[in-house]
Amino acid sequence: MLHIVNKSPGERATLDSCLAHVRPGHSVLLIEDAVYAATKGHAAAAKIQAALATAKVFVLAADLEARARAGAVIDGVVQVDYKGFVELVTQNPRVQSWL
Amino acid sequence: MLHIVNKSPGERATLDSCLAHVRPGHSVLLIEDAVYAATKGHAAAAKIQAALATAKVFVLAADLEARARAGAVIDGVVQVDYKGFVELVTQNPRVQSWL
Amino acid sequence: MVNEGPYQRQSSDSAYLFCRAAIESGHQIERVFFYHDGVNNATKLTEPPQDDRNVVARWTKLAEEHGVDLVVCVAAALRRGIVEQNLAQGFRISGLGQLVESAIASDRLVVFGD
Amino acid sequence: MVNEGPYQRQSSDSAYLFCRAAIESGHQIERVFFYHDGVNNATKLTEPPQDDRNVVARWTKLAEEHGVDLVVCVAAALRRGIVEQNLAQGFRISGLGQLVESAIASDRLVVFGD
Amino acid sequence: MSEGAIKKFLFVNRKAPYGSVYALEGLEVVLISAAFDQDVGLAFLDDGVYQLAKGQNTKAIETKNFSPTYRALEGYDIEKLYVERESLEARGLTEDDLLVDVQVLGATEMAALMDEMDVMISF
Amino acid sequence: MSEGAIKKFLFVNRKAPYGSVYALEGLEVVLISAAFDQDVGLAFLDDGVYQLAKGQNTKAIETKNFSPTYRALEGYDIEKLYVERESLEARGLTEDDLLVDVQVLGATEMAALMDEMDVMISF
Repeated sequence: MLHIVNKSPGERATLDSCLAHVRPGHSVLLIEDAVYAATKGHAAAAKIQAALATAKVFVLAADLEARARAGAVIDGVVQVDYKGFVELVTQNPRVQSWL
Repeated sequence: MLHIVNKSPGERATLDSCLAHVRPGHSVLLIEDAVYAATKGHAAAAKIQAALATAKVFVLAADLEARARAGAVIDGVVQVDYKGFVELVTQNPRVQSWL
Repeated sequence: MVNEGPYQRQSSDSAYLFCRAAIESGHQIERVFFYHDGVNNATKLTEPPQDDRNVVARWTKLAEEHGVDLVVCVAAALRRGIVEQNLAQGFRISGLGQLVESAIASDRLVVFGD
Repeated sequence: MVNEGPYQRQSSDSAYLFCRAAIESGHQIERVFFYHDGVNNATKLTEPPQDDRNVVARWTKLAEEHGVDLVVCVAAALRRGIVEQNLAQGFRISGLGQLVESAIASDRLVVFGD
Repeated sequence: MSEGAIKKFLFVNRKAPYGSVYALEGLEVVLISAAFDQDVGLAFLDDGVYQLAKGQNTKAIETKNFSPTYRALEGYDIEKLYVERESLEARGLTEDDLLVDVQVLGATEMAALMDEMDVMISF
Repeated sequence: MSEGAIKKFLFVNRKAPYGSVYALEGLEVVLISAAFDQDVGLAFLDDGVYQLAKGQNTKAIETKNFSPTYRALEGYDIEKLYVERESLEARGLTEDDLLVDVQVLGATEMAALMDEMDVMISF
C-alpha cells in the first residue's frame, strides 16, 4: 500500500495520521509541502526515521528542488521523480492520500 | 490585541502558533473549526486552560452550536455571538488572524 | 479581507455574518476586499442547491442595502477566471492598492481565510 | 481526482505532472475527475501572468493530445459557478457517478487535494 | 478487473463539518456510490469523527445541517461505518455522542481494514 | 486616524512557498504597499521562513520561481524583514540558509513587535 502525504508537518497533522496507519512493508511518498518532513534538522525528521524501520519512505525530488531542500534529505529516504511516483502507484495495489 | 484562530487543533498548528504570541491581557477568539479546542476532554483543552491564566479566551457560539459542542465548553472560556465578535474587534486596537 | 471562495471553506460565511453583525451594531463596513480564492465569491454563475445559502447573492444584497464596496483583486481574479463577463452585481474589479488604501483609512482590518 | 482549484494550491499542478509522467511511461489515464474546488480548473476565463504556467490550458492540451476524459462534477460546479458558458475546451460536466464508475473500471485511483 | 466484479470501497472522512465542504461533498459521493452495487464502507478518523456528532444545529451559521443524512445511509444499504477509537478519545468524545451506530476500531485495526480495500477515496 | 498619518504595517507570512499561493500573492500585496509611503515590515514565522530559503529551483514543478523578488524588496525601501528564531530552529535552518539579510527575533520579541503595529495582514 502507498500512502501519500502532501502537507507540511509544521502546518498540519496529516503526517502523524498517515504514520499511525503505515503497516510493515508499506510505502510512504512525501510530495508538495510534505517534503520538508524528510529534511535534516526538522522536528519531524525523527518520525520519518522511526518509520524507516519497517516501511519505505520516498520523497518527490521536484518538490524538494523547488523548496531548496534537495541537499538536506535524511539518510534512508529515496528521492524519486514524477515517473518514480507513477511507478510507486503501479507497484502498490492501493493508494491512500492523507489530505 | 485580538488573536483569531479558525482551524481545528486536530488538523493544523495555528492554535500553537497563536498561543506562542499571546501577551498578558490579550484576547483570543476561536471561530469555525477552532472552537473544538475549547471543549472538555479535547487534547488541546489544556493549552487553552494555560492561556486563561494571563489572557481572555472567547469562542463563537454559532460555530459551537453547528458542531454540537456548545454544552462542552471548558470553564473560563466565554461564548459570544457575532455581535460579541464585532465588539471584540472594536475593543482591541489590533487584530491578528492566525490562518 | 476574504481569502477563500464560496462553499469550499467557511471563511466567506464567517466574513459575511461578521459584516452583517457589524452593520447591525451601528458600525460602517467600508469595503470587503476579495483576494486569493476569495475572488471566486464574485461569480454570478453559481446555482447552489435550493436548501442551502446563496453566498454570492447575499454579498450582492449587502452591497445594495448598505453601500458596502465589494472589491475583487484584479491579479488574483485573472488567475482564476473572474472577469467582467461573469462578475456578479455589487462587485467591482480593481487593484491591490484598494486593500492597502482601506487598511490606511479604516479603523480595523479583519482577515478571513484558510 | 483533483480537489483543488488552479493556483491557490499545488494539487492541480501535481495531478497534471503525474498524469503526464504516467502517459510518458506508457500508462493510460482514463479520466480526471474534478471535484470540490477542483471544478475551478475548468474555467476558460483565466488569464494567468505570461511568466507563469497556464493550468487550464495544459489540461485542455492533455485532453486533446492523449484523449484524457476531463470530467467536472455538476453539483460541485453549480455551487461554484462553472457552467457550459465558461467551460474550457476538453472538459465536460457530468455527475458524480462518473467518479465511482472510474474507480470501478480503473486499476488505480489517485486523489490530489488539500 | 472485469466490469462485473464487486470492489471494496472505503470512503475516508478526516475533516470536521462546516469549516470546509469536504464532509458534505464527501457524503454526496457516498450516496451516489450506493447505486453501483459495490461493497461500500465509511471510515471516520481524526476530525472526521465530528461529522457524526449528535445535536448539530446550524441555524446561527445559516448553513444547511446535513448531519441527518448519516442516519439515512442505512436506507441506501450503507451500513459499514467505522470510527477510530484514538480519534474519539483525543477529542473527549464517546460512542454516546454519535448520531448513528458505528463500529469502533483502534488505529491498528483501521490500518488493517484499509489494507484490504480495492479503492480508497479520501476527503 | 487622519488621511495623512503613516501607519505601521506588518505582513505576517506563515506559509511555505509553492504548496499554496499565499507566499506569492502575499508578496504582491507587499510590493503594492510600497507605493503608499507607510511604515512596512515583513514577519516570517512557522513555515513562512521557507519562503526565504536560498537556492529554490522550480524547473521540475514548472512553476514560476518568485524567490528573487525578496532580494528586490530593498529597492522598494522595504528593509524590515523579521524572522522568528524558533521557526528556523524547528526546521533545521540557520540564517545562512536564507537569501536575504534579516533580523532574527525570538517568539517573545515577535509578539512584542506585533503589539506595536497598526495593521497586520496575514497570509
